[in-house]
Amino acid sequence: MSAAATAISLSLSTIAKTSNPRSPEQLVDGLLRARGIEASSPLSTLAMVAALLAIAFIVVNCAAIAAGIFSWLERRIAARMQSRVGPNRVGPAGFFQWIADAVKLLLKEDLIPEGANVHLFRAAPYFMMVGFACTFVALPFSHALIAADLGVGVFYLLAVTAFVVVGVLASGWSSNSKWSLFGSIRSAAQIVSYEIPAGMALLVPVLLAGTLSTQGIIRAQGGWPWQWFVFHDPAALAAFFIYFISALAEGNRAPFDLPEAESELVAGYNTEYSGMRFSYFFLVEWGNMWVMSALATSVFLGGWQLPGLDAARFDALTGGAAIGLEIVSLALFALKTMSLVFVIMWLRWTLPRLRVDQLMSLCWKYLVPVSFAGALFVAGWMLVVRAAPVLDLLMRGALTALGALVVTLFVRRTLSNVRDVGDRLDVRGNW
Amino acid sequence: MHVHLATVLIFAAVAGAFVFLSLAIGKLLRPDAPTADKSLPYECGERPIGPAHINFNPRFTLVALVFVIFEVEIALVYPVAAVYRSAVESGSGLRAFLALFAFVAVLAIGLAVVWARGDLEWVRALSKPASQAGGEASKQP
Amino acid sequence: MSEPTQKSLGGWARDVSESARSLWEGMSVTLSYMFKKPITTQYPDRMPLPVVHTLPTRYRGFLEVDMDTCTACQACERACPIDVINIDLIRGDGVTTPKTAMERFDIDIGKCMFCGLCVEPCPTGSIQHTREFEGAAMAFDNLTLRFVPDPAKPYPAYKPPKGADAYPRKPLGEIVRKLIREWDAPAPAFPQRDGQTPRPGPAEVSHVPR
Amino acid sequence: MSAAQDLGSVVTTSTSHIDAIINLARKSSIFYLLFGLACCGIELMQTGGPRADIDRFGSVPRATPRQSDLMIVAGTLTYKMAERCRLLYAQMAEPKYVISMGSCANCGGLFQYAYSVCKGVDKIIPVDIYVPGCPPRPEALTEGLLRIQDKIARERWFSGRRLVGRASAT
Repeated sequence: MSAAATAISLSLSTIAKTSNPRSPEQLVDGLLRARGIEASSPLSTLAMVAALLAIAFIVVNCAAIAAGIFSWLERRIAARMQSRVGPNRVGPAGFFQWIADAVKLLLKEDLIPEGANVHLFRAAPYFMMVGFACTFVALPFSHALIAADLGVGVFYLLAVTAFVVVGVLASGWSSNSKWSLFGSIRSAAQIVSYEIPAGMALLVPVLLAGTLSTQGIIRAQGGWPWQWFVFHDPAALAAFFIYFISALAEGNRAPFDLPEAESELVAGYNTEYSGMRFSYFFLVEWGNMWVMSALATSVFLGGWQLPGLDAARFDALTGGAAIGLEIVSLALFALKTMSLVFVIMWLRWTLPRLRVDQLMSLCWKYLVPVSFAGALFVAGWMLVVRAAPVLDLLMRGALTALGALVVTLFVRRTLSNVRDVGDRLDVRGNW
Repeated sequence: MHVHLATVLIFAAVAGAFVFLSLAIGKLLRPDAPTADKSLPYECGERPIGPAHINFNPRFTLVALVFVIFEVEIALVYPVAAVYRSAVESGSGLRAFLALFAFVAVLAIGLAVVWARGDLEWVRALSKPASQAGGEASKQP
Repeated sequence: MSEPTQKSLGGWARDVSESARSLWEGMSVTLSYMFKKPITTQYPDRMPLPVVHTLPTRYRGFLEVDMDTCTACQACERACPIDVINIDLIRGDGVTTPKTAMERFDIDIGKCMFCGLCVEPCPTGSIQHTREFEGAAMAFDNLTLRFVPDPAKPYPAYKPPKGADAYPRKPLGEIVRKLIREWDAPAPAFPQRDGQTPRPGPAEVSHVPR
Repeated sequence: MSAAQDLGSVVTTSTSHIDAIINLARKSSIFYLLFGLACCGIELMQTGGPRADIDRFGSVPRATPRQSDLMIVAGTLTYKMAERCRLLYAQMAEPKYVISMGSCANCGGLFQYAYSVCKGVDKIIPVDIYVPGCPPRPEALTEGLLRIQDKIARERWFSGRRLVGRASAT
């Protein structure tokens, strides 16, 4: 008991002392060094693996829980947008709906259709979950909270999110059902096509930051909106929208939910899945909302950067101030990400589904050329800015003002939409 | 760096264990009553006719091919992009810009060729020349 | 993105601006609904008024017979196009037993189509549509309303007084509600599962093989 | 009272508690299969719509029988459709429930004398709840769903309802 207490107090004091353990390996290194253990000893390796296992366990479970909560949130938001109430019987405001769904699905019979490729059929959820969980390795949560600050961060994320398509293809192909086959090939073509605009759009922050690491890209930005990459220049703004649209398509979210289009393809690639195995597909779909929003927040919206606090000064902080600001940065990051998640849900319940040919022409004829031009524009703009730095400030200021103007006009339009039908704002009624 | 690789592997392993464990718990609890009708593939209440692995629109394959070419190119652009900023700051920005321009130009020319050939038209009769693309072909995937 | 085959650069730009404009309008509309009060009536428990009180005045719910004013004329049985109503009469001597009595008065609301044709010919207004609509039952047989609970105790026919134009009637819905409450008694488990046992009572139609 | 009896009663009460919790979860998450056949299908849509909003009870429509718990047979079941109905019911994953909605589904209703109409869904598949009406109001269908919830809440997962055998694999 006392040993545990000393270990905890030791680790806390180490965190406070080492001031900037920016990754778990630094933390473990610091802890071991505090106890006088060499970094190269086998004990150190063991401790590292144990620490990583614990982190992975926490992160994967949190991701699953977050996906569950998103499912409840989406149902509530969808209901409000359709003038309904939504699930409100299980727990306060129906909050435990996702637990009820999980328990129900756990107790549901598991079916494998006749003629299915059994091994592939069983492997597909594993592919989905592994591809989903691996994205959290390089996704930052706050100033110090990141599983591993990979040097190839953005590139790694692009690669590993495409892993999900393997699961989708495997599930559709192995199901021995025509609906599933259609869903999976649609999904494959769609995810594969939108990789290209997504990749080119993510090139823009890489160009601007000069690094591939997600933390490095966040550090190259600042806390105020005009320091974010999204308001750097018009091409970066376009790149943000292109990335967001492509991420929607890659995550099979509406209006790009052709692979699981309920009105035409039954349930798409997961038609034959039931019970728990089916739940992983939906868990990954909802969890991916966080992944795509967190990545967009990191590379375009300034990540965890606190307004008025330089990243270098953040590093130098120690003690309670460091921990307190860490929590604030975590909250800020979560807030930005959640607002993007909300936009994703909001889009889903606004837009109708695209047709396959529209989907493809949107990708190849609109997003891809713009993203090519945008990458070149940003590269050229960086040269111009180096020649005349004052242009940089002017452009950032102008774009931020434009953004604020658009938001204001939108809010006014929405309020007038409420008033025009003789209604009034009422968020609290009829829960 | 090896620590980073280990992190990825451990995350993958934990995700796999998560799926395996929850399926194993479910296996202890869930009912299992398979019947002949139950294991038929679902086709909206009809008994399935023919194999499920039917021919589908070859455009999906074409899209995949185009994707492979473009994606390899983009993968090659990334290293250039990562050092672009330091090149700009060290004063050799124009050379780096030309290098980047060359990469993107190759991509853009490729896109222009594919576009002009009509391979980006989803609705197109495959047997017809590209100049008559569009129109009456099936819109089904 | 309405027509993906725009050829000119102007058409391309028009597509983009149209998309932006429709997104602007559409998203503003959905967001405005998000901050308005939902129109849902939270049916069983969280309603300002029971549903029965919010129904239209001439709502046609389950049929109800007030046996105290039923003349046993069988007009409703004849009017029913799909044989939902079944009445069995017995004749007595008029001294020790009533001259006309009803051994059975069954209405199969599991089959009824709520057309109201039976209400119109009723001379005393004994058969009426109530405003009750909640009658889910675990067995089909429970959906038969038996207005003569016990065939061993036949119900004497009502003799309307001469020249009367109004007849006493129990409050509408009371009888049906009592009968429905009796449905909650546990039902036999899936009595028709094998398709062999014939349904007793009014659903039995002689010329249709069931 | 012997120790074994004590243990037995403890086990019984704890399993019934677990049953209660499990059933609470199960009854709050009934996904229903869309099987609208006729005019009742319109009321079925209404029930999912904003005014009646069956989603309040955690019920959402699923298009595939593999993922649904409840089949709402809404409308006139013809003999031709009855085969499909039976196959769809067979393809639903256990545990599964059926609501027969409206007069036609209950017994053939006003089309009972038609040569092509099946005289009740219960001739084909076991029905849990019969909802009268022609068609029933959305509220009446909601009441049917509540009756299904009651039924689920009374089930014994560990002793009664638990079906034969074990699942084949993880």
